[in-house]
Amino acid sequence: METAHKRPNYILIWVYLAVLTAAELALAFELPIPRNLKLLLLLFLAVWKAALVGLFFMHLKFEKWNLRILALVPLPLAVIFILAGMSEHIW
Amino acid sequence: MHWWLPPKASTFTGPIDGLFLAILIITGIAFVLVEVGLIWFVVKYRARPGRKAFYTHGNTRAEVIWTTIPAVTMVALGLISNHYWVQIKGRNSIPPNAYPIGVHAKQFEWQVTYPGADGKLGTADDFTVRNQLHVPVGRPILVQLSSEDVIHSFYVPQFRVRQDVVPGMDIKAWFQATVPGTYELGCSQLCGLGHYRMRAQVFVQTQEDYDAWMKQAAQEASQ
Amino acid sequence: MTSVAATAHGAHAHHDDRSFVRKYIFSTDHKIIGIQFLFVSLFFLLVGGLLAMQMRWQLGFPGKPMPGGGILPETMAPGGVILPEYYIQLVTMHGTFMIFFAIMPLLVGVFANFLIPLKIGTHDMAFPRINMWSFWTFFIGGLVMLSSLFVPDGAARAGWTMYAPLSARHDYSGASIGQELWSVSIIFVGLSSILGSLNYITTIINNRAPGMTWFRMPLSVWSLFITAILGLLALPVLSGAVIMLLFDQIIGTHFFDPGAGGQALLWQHLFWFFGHPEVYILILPAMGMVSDIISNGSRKPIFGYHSMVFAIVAIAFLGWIVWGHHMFVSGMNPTLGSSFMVSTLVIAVPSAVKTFNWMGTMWRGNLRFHVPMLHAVAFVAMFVIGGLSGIFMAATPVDMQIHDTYFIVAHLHYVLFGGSLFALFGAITYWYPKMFGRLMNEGWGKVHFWLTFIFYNCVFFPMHITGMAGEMRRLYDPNQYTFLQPLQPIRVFISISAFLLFATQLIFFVNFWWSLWKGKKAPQNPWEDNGLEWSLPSPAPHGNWERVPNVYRGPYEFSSPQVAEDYLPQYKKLPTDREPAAASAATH
Amino acid sequence: MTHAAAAVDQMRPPFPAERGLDVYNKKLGMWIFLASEVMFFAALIGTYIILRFGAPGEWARPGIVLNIKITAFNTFLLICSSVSMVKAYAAIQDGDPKKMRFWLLMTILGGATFVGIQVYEYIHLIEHGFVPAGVREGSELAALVANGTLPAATMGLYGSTFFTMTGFHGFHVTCGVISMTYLYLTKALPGKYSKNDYGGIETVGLYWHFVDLVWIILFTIVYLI
Repeated sequence: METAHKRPNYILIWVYLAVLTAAELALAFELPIPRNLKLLLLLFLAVWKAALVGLFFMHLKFEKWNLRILALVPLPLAVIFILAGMSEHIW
Repeated sequence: MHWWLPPKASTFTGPIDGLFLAILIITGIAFVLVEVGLIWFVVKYRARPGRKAFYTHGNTRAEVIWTTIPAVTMVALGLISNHYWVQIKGRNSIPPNAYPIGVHAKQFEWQVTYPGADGKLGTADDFTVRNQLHVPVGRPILVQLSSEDVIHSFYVPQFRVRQDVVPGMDIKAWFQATVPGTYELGCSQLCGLGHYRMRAQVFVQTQEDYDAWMKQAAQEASQ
Repeated sequence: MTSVAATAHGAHAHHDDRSFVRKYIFSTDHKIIGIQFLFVSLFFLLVGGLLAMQMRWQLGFPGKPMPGGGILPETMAPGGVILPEYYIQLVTMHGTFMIFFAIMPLLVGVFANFLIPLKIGTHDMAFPRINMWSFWTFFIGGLVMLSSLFVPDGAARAGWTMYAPLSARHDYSGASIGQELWSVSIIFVGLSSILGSLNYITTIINNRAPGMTWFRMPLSVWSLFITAILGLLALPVLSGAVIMLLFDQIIGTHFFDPGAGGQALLWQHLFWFFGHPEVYILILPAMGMVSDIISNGSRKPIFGYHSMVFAIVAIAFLGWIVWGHHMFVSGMNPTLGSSFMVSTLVIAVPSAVKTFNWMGTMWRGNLRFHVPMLHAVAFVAMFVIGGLSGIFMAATPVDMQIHDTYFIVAHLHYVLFGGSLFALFGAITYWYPKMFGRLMNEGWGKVHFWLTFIFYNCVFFPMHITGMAGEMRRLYDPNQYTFLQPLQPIRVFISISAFLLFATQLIFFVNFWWSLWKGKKAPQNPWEDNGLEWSLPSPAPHGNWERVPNVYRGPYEFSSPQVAEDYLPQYKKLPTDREPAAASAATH
Repeated sequence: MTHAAAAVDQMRPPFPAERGLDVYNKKLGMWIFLASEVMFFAALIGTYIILRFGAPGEWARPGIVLNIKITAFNTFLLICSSVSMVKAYAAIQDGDPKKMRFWLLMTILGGATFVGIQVYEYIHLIEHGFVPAGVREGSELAALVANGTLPAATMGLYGSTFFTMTGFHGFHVTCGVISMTYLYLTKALPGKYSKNDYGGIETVGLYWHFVDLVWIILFTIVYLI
């Protein structure tokens, strides 16, 4: 087993991504659920898909921690900015 | 010519000038400490032939001390400032009995809308005057700011009040004048080539004078 | 894959057979690129200064014809009398040139390029060709910005901060092509900075000499590294924002147009989200180079090296969460204002740590007052004033009074001129011999320093006073306001001092050019410093070292008891030193 | 040897890394560049979120203006091209340049088709009256705005953010296609990549996956929400 799984099964991840995309479409247009819940689920699915691409296609899962940090540094900054900008409208 | 903040003419001057003075004292101490220290070192430790400098890489205790003192001072300053900030600009800072005046800014003039006899904005007896802000003394004034075009800024130095006027936003500011007299309202945000002349007169009047003026001005406006 | 290092190794051999164009114009040598940045940005510094002089003329002598102003066209200054619309162009372009085309490229473009490979011990940048593009995109951006001064309806005129919607709509500002050229130019500058930062970060992470561990790097390299990270992450935000502004200007989008649901405050959030890290881009490299120079001038190790490094990192991190302090009175959510105030005040702590550490370095030293050292000490003295005056603005209630007045003008010039520019004069003098092989004239350097120091304080200190009195920024004629009329004598005093300050800078420029050809030939290590760059001949050759030196110790071993002389270079092997582990030891 | 450790060894290039992070310069440089790209898209996407959050009124419901079906196909196409890219990378790691060329060509085709479809979509939208400034007067969509199917107040913002975000994404895809084509012609065809030298493929691959990743986010927040 150790040598057989040297690299992730890319085709499997491709199927995974395709299924998630289909799920997103179904969620967005077919499921009659409250709008806010729908929004949350869609964002969750998008992040999930993005994480799959980052972890397996861009090999972040197999990189050292310091390269992972480099890749993740901008994300909190972006989140801070968006939250501050949104807070303008809820006070 | 004066060398200090402008004369005091609103209730904000107390806390703001006090805070200014407090910061001036704190920073003054730091300033003297550093500059005198620098000059002293420059004189005392200037190079002399045959001498070698003291070989050290630092001193942890000294560093902890001069990290802690500014940290504590700054946090304290932040808490005190925030106390006043909440009173001046906080979400619930506007006194409920404040007298409303509408100020509409456009390139390059201030259009001041007065509530008329009923004391409410948005009613039929409102009237608008260009570049003249009359306010009764000793009464909280609610200024409802709006802009026609670009960002302007409502600034009366003697009141220590400043608020940007942003198009697309309804911004409220308040102040309470304490000294009757004539002041100037200026635009302090670059708003185009006429920015420098976008000014209005501010008249702080006793309630009787204000009422008399308003009666007359309302009449003039309706003609 | 051939590594860059290996190529440089082979290529530089003994004589340099590159053509003139490859050597000096489309050069990929980090030192030449640094020098290209130096010449171009010194030129823009002069342009920015000239614009400032015109503003000072108008403020000191409003309505009087400016000497030599007759050459300006009717649309700017008919008969030499400056028009209001030209005045706000001056304000805008002075800020833009000084920040984007003078201070930032002088600190980062010049010194990151020149110093990083020399100080960490490598042959060149990781990506020399990208480095060349970084210069040329900057140059194109500069040309575009310069050309905008000459278009028919004039240059951009919404302040260097370009607050929308004034900047977004031509009918508000009165300029169309000028505003658009500004946006285009800034996009180029952003691209240039991103390409540069990418290079600096990769080079510092990957290409250090054997033995050059993270905590043996000079503080100048540390600060340039952190600055590069700030630039890498901040400039794309500016580029994005300016692209949207440009779209608002030319294809009618509505990002910042409140009439169609856009948000004017959004521009300010975007701009200052970039702009505050930018402020630290403009001061951190200066702090780093000053640390190097002060340690050298004091002949003492830097006091608290590690806390200096952590202070740089802390400032950079905090720099991302304080941008709202530019917007306290902008109508921003006041609760957000409270949190921005606290984070802003906290920044005072690492700044104080750095100041005290510089003083600690001078304490019990053996101070040599060469020209760079004079500038470095002046940097500390002036940076303190600029830093302390920042506390006034950080306290939100006080900011109500002094926001957008001359107090802030004084503050930012104390940091940018008293801080960055003094450090730059020092740094240029300090590394001039390694760039050109000659020393700048010491006597004229001292004259320039003292006159600058005096006139500079005469110009900017009184601005605190007029600012406290309520004099707003960017006023074409403050005498419009009766309460500002009594301040006219101060304005005249500032203006005259400013003219003298500008004249004094000509001493520097003349000294710079004169020394290029006539300066004293520089020895290899004129300042008796420890850095790796001083192991090279002056000027440093193409490709730097035949073989990169090994590093045995930290960069500030002055007055070490181990040796007789009062400095101990990083590359000097003492009998007690062990060889650093080979090549990729750093991570294993 | 654990599973993860084996995978790490697999990922490490056999050609020499520079000192420091143990990642060769090109790859490290690409990651650093991607960090700045994240901030660029954060500015654009952040603007969209903030504007939409504070918009004066409802946003147009998904599916009225934009053609979801064709875009869903496009999304799938981009995911496929990401897989083909990683297949090319795996092939050259195994020392199979022929297979690598095939997968790289597939990736280029996928990317080019994506851009083509996007251009088609843009033309289609503009014909129907959806432009960066909002809704063109007298167009098909203007009628929908008039009868209340589309909210008048926010169409300007919708146009601005949609065209800017997808436009810059498309620009990035185009750059990716151009650089992959360049590498294909100058490096892959002449056989310059081998088991011992595949830095270019890995680096351009990182960029390509990043562009895919951005699209995954954009597709959700622009087309589905």
